Amino acid sequence: MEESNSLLVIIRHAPYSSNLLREGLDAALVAAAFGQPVDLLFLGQGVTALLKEQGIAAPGMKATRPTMDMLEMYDIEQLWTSEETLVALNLTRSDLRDNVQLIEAHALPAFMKSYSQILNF
Amino acid sequence: MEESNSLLVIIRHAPYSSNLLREGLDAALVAAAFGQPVDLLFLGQGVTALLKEQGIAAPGMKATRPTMDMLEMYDIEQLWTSEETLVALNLTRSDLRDNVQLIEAHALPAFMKSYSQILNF
Amino acid sequence: MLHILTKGPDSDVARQLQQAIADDDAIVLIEEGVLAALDGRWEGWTLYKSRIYLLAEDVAAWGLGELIDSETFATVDMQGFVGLTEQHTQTLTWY
Amino acid sequence: MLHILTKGPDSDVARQLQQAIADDDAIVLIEEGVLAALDGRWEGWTLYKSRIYLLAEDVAAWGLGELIDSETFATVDMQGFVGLTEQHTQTLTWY
Amino acid sequence: MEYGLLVMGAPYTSPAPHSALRFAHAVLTQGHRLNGVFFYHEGVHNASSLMAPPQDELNLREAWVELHETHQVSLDVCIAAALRRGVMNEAEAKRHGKTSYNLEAPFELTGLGQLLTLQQRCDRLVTFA
Amino acid sequence: MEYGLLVMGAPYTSPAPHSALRFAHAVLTQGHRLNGVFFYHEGVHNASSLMAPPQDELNLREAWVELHETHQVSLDVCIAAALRRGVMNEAEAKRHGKTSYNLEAPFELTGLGQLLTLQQRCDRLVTFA
Repeated sequence: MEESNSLLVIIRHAPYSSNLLREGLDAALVAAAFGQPVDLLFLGQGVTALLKEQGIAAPGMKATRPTMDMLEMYDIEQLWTSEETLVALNLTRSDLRDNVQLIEAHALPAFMKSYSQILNF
Repeated sequence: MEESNSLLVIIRHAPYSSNLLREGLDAALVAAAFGQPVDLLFLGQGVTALLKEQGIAAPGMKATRPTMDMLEMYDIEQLWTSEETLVALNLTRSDLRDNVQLIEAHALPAFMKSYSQILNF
Repeated sequence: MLHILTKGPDSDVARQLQQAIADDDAIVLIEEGVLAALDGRWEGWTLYKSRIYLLAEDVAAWGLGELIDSETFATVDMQGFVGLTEQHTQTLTWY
Repeated sequence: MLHILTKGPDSDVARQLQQAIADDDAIVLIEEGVLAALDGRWEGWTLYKSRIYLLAEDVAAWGLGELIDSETFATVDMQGFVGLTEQHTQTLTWY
Repeated sequence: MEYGLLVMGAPYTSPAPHSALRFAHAVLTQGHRLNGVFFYHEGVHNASSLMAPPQDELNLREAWVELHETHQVSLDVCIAAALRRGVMNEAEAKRHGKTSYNLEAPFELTGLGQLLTLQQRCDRLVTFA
Repeated sequence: MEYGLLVMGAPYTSPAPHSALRFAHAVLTQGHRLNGVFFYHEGVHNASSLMAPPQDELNLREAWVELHETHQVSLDVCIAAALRRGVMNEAEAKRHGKTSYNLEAPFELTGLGQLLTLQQRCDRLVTFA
């Protein structure tokens, strides 16, 4: 991700708690459709979007899973979260989708600096 | 406050962080104008509305102080907060307006039960 | 009194709620509030676990269904939530 | 990187921010974020106090002007805030 | 029992209106009466007739209207909260010199007094925010 | 330097638009160029021409319009975020069979691509949310 226009989209909100997750994913998808290299970083409650079971929609609300599944089609294959995030919610790597990579504690600042652009949702 | 239609309005948001403080005070003022006995309880960041210095408006935003000052005109003279609230923000009683009364730790549940109606802002 | 908590256990509102719980009060966790089920250290569990209910539909929607041991948590569906509001003369939402 | 924190020190976003601070990053506290000035125990003060700035107009608006010792906190006005965004090639808002 | 609801979250931003709507239907299923819904704070956006969500998403306004038509639930919107957020009916639009408006019956613009009346008249007032 | 702003908070609900506006003026005072403001999420309500705050309060929409007129700052509103929240221009209103609308020039409905372009074109993109 050393390219000069690489974008990191940070998702910090849970699927049904606000529309921020959805609107963050939309920004990532549009960037990818424009050919911009995009990675996604899930922090805080945002990591619940990566739960294997995620996707059973709340009654009356649009499911998140179909959008999550669309990410691969747009070549957004790098989904990241941090060790601190999992510890805070008592989750383990095995609770999450297979294509999620873990950033070690204290490595987050350097990780973020490797992107030329960041959007924080 | 044993009257059967006494109302407690709880304010938990700071003056300029959202419109909830303002809209909570409006509800209290309307209730008082209708002759309903009303008390105000400030919890969490809401207590910053009681700071002596409060009222210098954020540039471009309406000041809170004039509304706070109107409370007395509507006979809302009982302004309450809790000891836990002050401790959490490192404030002391002397930082607050004169007409604020303190609820002791652990006395809050009984205090709240003495009202027949509550609105939580 | 029935307390409705809509935010996670780490939120400042979850701490405000704790000051307000009387001995005969109950608590329903809805929306983000169901995330408390992941946090065994949340004080609510030590202090009044027997009076806390999770809204089942939100547990499922938030993807927590298989992560938590349903034996150890009391859940209610929407009808059960209405039932709780019948039993308590007051409800108070913390958001 | 310049981090802009808009919520209080007790919020979950303040904890998220802490994971993300590099050694040469700075932090501006605006809106509710200025409440951190009341909380001496906030980890930010121990870890990187010399790189934290309070937005002066929000300190005044939130009524904190006389409560905090202006000698011990670095404040910036709006112009100074813009100056900080000039010095750092990236800014990131935590809300 | 008589129920009233206070809704303070906006559609497509907060889950509160969705929770409130599901709660409303459960109240009615249990045989209770739902007297009215009061929209305050950001909840006023539930009344906007200009809301146009994607077709695969619930239109919250229509869901409230259906609740009104099937169960005669009143839908009251705080006028002060609505006006400052850009929600107004035809009469208010005229008064403010606007040619457009975005609030129509069965939603009604009313004062906060209506919320207090609802709270006093109902056995239970439940807030979704 | 060239600046761009991303505004995601609604007027009279969040302090973000107020902070953004003050920041915008400071950017211009310092001699920088403010290229554009992009309104996303709840920020789309900044564009509503039906907003009618009390007279002693700043009308945020008018403040943005003045910024546009004095400094040629573009005011772009995400169309998807706007439509689901009830903010639309005359063309979208027609397309959705509505007779009213609440977004007019100088605000423009655009896609999210405009946000990414703004971020790439500017030296600094600052978010207020």
